[in-house]
Amino acid sequence: MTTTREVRLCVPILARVEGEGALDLVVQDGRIETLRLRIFEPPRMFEKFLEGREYSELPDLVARICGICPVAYQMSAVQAIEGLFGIDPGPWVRAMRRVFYCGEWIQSHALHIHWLAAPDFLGYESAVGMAQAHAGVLQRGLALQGLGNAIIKLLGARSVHPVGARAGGFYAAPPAEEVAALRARLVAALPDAEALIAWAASLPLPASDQDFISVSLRHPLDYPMNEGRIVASHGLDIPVSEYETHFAERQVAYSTALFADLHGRPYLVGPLARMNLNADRLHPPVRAALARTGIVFPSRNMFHSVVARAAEIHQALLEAIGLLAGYRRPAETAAAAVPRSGTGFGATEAPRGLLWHRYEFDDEGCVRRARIVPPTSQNQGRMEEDLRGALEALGLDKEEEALRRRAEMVIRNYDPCISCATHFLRVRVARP
Amino acid sequence: MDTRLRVAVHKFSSCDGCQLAFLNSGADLLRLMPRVEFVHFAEAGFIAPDAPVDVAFVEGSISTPQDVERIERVRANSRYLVAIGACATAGGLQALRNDADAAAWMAAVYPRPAEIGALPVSSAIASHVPVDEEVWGCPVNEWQLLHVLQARIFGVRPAIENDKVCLECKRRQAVCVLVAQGAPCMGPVTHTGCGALCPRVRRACYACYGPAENPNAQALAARFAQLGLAPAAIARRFLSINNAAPVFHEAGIVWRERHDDHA
Amino acid sequence: MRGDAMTEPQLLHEAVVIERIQESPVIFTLRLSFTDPELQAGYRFEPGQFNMVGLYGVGQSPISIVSDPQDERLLDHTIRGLGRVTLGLSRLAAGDRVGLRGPYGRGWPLAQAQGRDIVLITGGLGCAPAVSVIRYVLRRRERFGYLTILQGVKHADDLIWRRQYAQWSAFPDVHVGLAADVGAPGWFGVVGPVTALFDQAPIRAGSLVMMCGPEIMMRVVAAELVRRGIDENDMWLSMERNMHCATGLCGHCQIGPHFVCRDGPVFRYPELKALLGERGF
Amino acid sequence: MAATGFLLRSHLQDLLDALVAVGYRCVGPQVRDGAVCYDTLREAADLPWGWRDAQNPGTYRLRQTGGAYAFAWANGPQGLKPLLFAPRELLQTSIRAPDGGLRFAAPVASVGAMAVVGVRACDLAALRLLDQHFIGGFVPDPHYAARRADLFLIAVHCSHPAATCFCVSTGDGPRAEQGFDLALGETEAGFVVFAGSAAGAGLAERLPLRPAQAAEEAFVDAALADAVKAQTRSLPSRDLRAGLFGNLRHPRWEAVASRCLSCGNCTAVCPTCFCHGEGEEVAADGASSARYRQWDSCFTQEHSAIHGMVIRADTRQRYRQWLTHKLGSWHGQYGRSGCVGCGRCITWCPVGIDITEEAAAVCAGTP
Ligand SMILES: Cc1cc2nc3c(=O)[nH]c(=O)nc-3n(C[C@H](O)[C@H](O)[C@H](O)COP(=O)(O)OP(=O)(O)OC[C@H]3O[C@@H](n4cnc5c(N)ncnc54)[C@H](O)[C@@H]3O)c2cc1C
Ligand code: SF4
Ligand code: SF4
Ligand code: SF4
Repeated sequence: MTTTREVRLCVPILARVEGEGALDLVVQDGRIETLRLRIFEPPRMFEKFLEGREYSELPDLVARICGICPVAYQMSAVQAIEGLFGIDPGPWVRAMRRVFYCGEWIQSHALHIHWLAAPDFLGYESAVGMAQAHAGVLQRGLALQGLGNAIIKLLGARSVHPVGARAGGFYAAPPAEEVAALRARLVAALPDAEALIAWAASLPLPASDQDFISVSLRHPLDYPMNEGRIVASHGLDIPVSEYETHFAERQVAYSTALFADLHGRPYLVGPLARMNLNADRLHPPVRAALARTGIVFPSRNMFHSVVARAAEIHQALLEAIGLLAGYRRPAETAAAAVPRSGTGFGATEAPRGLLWHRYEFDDEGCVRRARIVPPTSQNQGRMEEDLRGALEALGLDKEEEALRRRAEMVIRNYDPCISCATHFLRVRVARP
Repeated sequence: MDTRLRVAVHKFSSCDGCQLAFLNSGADLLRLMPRVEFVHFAEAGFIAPDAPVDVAFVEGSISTPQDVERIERVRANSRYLVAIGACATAGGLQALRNDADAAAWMAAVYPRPAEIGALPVSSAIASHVPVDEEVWGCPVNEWQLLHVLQARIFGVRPAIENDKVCLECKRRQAVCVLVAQGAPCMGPVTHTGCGALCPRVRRACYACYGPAENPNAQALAARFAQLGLAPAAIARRFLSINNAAPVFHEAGIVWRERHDDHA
Repeated sequence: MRGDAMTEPQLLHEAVVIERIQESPVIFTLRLSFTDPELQAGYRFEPGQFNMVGLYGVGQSPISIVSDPQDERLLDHTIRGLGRVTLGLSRLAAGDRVGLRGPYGRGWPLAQAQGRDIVLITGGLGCAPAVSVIRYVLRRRERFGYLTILQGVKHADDLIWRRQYAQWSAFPDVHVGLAADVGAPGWFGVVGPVTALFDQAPIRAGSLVMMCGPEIMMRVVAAELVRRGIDENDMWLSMERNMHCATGLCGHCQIGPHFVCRDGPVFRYPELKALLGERGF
Repeated sequence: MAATGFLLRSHLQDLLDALVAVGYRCVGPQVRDGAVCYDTLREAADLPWGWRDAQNPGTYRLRQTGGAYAFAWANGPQGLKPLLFAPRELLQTSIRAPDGGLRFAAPVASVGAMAVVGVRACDLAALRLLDQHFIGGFVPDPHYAARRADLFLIAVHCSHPAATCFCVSTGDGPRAEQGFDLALGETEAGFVVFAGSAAGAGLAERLPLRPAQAAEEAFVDAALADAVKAQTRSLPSRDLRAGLFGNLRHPRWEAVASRCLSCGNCTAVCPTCFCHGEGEEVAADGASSARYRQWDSCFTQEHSAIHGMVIRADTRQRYRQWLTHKLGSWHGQYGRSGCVGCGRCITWCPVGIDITEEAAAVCAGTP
């Protein structure tokens, strides 16, 4: 007797760059027959309508690709512009950009850990449901999220689609009093960040041992964020401009998002990949806090992503505190830009991982062609691979509900530009 | 009896930045919870897309045949429908494709464009179903959304100011970037609500909050020309985040044609 | 109240809804009383003056006081539920609280009207400020001459308070005339503008005229009355303008040099003649 | 007015210190974001030394000349208005008890004594008008009154009017004639000091003044005479009621409306415009609500909206309201025109509409 058990996990609203998604899972004879992470949000075709726009508009336009990590889009774009135009924005701008980016990491990671991931591990449907039993944890998370937003606002005026950044630097510099006041709040939040690492490590994270390739930026001195070379755990080490020679995107029939491969293989980007490749660049207090958890990076447990996120919040706080020490308002907040034709490349570490941009400009500084490879697209293949392994490890004979829960948890663990949407997974079982 | 306001948050084609305002309002959101019940809000973990609600917030533009059906269901299930953000009120930045050859664009992005189902235009919610309130902005902010929620809790329409950015710019004592720098600021035709963020960081407003009431787009465009902006650059000022808002669209097309005439 | 108003001119005081009366599908009356008995006892006003009624969390609206000044217990406000505040107010029930401040403005010239005929001309969806005059006069019948009440509406169906009009017309020395621009089956009044009622109405020289309604109507009526020998100085108009502070500060209610909240809402016709009907003022 | 003495440039800080010593917070002009703005002033060195402005309809530019003067510029974007009539102000809080009971409080922010340095004659005239509006009416405004009560004004005779200025024509400048505590006439070496009130004379006594020389006073007079001559703009008359209200259908209203953005910048920078709107903000838990007021303008829709209609729906009507009120109805309300000739509405109009030009066009031919 053959039983066809079709489990269809439907995700009608996956809020992310590439948009809505669903998971098709067909289990037959105890084997995964089909496993497809489908992304079907109508394409917004950003790459096309960037054509003809002037370089100065790019930071504002690309921000609109993603409301969760607009800073990352802005920073990759300005890097591409400045690289081509030969602009050196100088140390003040470099420092403030890192601060700006720290804000985004803190807000995005805090949001993911508390609103999206925690309910999974603690057995709730939503963070609001946790509000009573875990009031302290939630308050702490919201406070950190708020701090991240405050950092972005300091330099960008608002946290979603901030308006402060431009090619060459920033439109304005915040007053020293404001900076000092915010820095004091950051210092005061350090114990919370340390506690968060311990708390994340204490969550009942499922065991998992997988072999995967980690890809991230790497910088000679810093934990990677705004600049560096692209490296991979199996030995790749290339400048940003060579991304396309090693990584390829392909279209699959069931998704509007393109899948990216490294030398034909899926790979991981994001906090765990960064941590696996750059743990040696962490600030000592973060390393110490991690050491106390007993979790060692590089790690082969995908669920250690949540610990990596907590560690990156701590790292970003320390980083911002350091960079804002002795802050002085500069005479100039941006270097002048003189357009040049040619191709510019930019890659930064968005909260969810490597975000790669390439633009061709004409003499007037208008975009002729654009290509943007967001992190979620790069993680898609890895997610399918992980799902396959995770569900098999769980046991395909398990109840649909258990399969669904585990599948959601796995997908959400990648924070695929709002893994929240995977709360939406619905199981439809068809029996012939 | 549960007297809480039943609320849904729906997403269509968008960047997610508008609904994020709920999650970014942090402790204030929790303080509202005794009076508000999120029935459907995927990002926060509440799933019931077809449940009846008092207020539905709709983010994103309509851009597929499925969207058209889904927004009808949302409308049928909600007593008060609020379109939030530039995508939902004007079709969003992605409405730039409305004036372009969408098929050619698809072909340029996707190797096999036929497999991607999309309408040729990206359009506002109000062009498909009646909308009770539009909250403009790209993105809308926490304050705006909480205000709408509060008003609905009190059973009244929200009080949405519709002045221009300029007035708020002056209230905040920012120095006018148009007058003092000659920057092509869109503030004089743009809907208030952001807090005049751009002029306050010494840059020209780029109209992310859409057209204000009684805007004189042509007079402002003429002023930009005096400031030395080329027709194509003027056209781009209008054909940006809210390109499909009729006033902006019209002004943008006029200046784009002027550019084409020169070219 | 006055002394208080000098130091904290905009401070609301708590009042309680004693009774709520539905007058028509959209019109209702809130009978209010300050919860502070001293405040209630000391409160004085004149017909035609108004209060600012504050709905908690929503806002404030200027609303005329329609109760009788001698009634020391209750302050009646008859309200059309239209927008944010007034629709919100329409949901209140007995026992609910509101904020109240006032009275503000210049009321009807009832002192000057003593001993004279009064002609009351109203237009549109029921005119609350005029009701206060009717009640005032009917309770002090001996002090005033003939009372003529002329009401015009756009469409016959717009007429509310049919019963009240019938009751009022039953009083001695009262004339009620009703006109609708567009009639309807069963319409018992005149079809035409409110001026069509003038021939049947006892509008005698020396009458004091009080008007409330759309400005175009008031302008036409005033011109017609001048033709019929009424002195311009004997015509009084109640005006409506956007109003926020009611204390002459916010600037919204200006008509030329006049602040409606302070100099009005009741004006002598010559004060407004030049701008009445001039669109944009 | 006889000079009280002369303050050397190097002693200007003593003036600020003396003010602080008697309990004032000093506010003075400083260069910020490309304009001369009033801000808290701690050091005399932070004044706009050497800065000159160039103002024209719709443009304002500053340049550093390296010159020795601190006040050789005409007014920046704002006068005293925002310091007294705050752009946004909390008026009242309502607290709702669980049983539905309401309690109201109308706090008046305590602001402390403030001294403003560098005030021009036009702004002093504007202040007198604001005083009439906010404290001379039948219900004085406690917020304005609180700030006004402890205000110490140090005027500067205006020696460098902008091309947009026309205070001579309105009779309000350039010499500060009244309404100040101290007035300064700037020279190379320092300032001729005039006391305009007992408080001003009292403060002068705390300063290291020496007697002013006749040549110094003459220099100040000559600079003022030059300032008068430098003004090229003017209004047709100080009372334009007949000209404006007699021409309500003039085609010029339509013409100006085609250029006007209806953005309200003119009203926001005008030192005498007082319109404001009120709104309510409920706390997240719903237990309290704040009523605040903020600057509004006759150029907004809300300004004239009554339910179901907007009295001034189009720009022609809004611009006409502004001009007929400012230059016309003010006479009925406050006994004079509402314009003090500061020229701000001309400079800070994004499209450079010129009130003097519009008034002249509408009133042309009316005596
Ligand atoms: C002196 C005076 C006396 C009045 N007396 C009565 C009365 O007895 N009964 C009655 O039903 N109505 C009366 N009105 C009209 C009443 O004030 C408005 O209908 C009411 O303010 C509309 O407010 P809303 O919030 O419901 O409407 P919305 O349309 O939501 O208006 C929003 C805001 O605009 C302002 N506004 C709108 N319409 C008016 C208006 N007509 N007058 C002043 N401000 C307005 C108010 O600040 C209001 O809160 C009077 C108006 C005035 C000026
Ligand atoms: S900077 Fe822009 S928004 Fe501000 S007043 Fe000037 S034109 Fe208006
Ligand atoms: S673009 Fe305009 S509307 Fe948008 S944030 Fe900037 S100032 Fe505000
Ligand atoms: S109307 Fe213009 S010139 Fe006159 S006082 Fe106001 S801003 Fe100054």
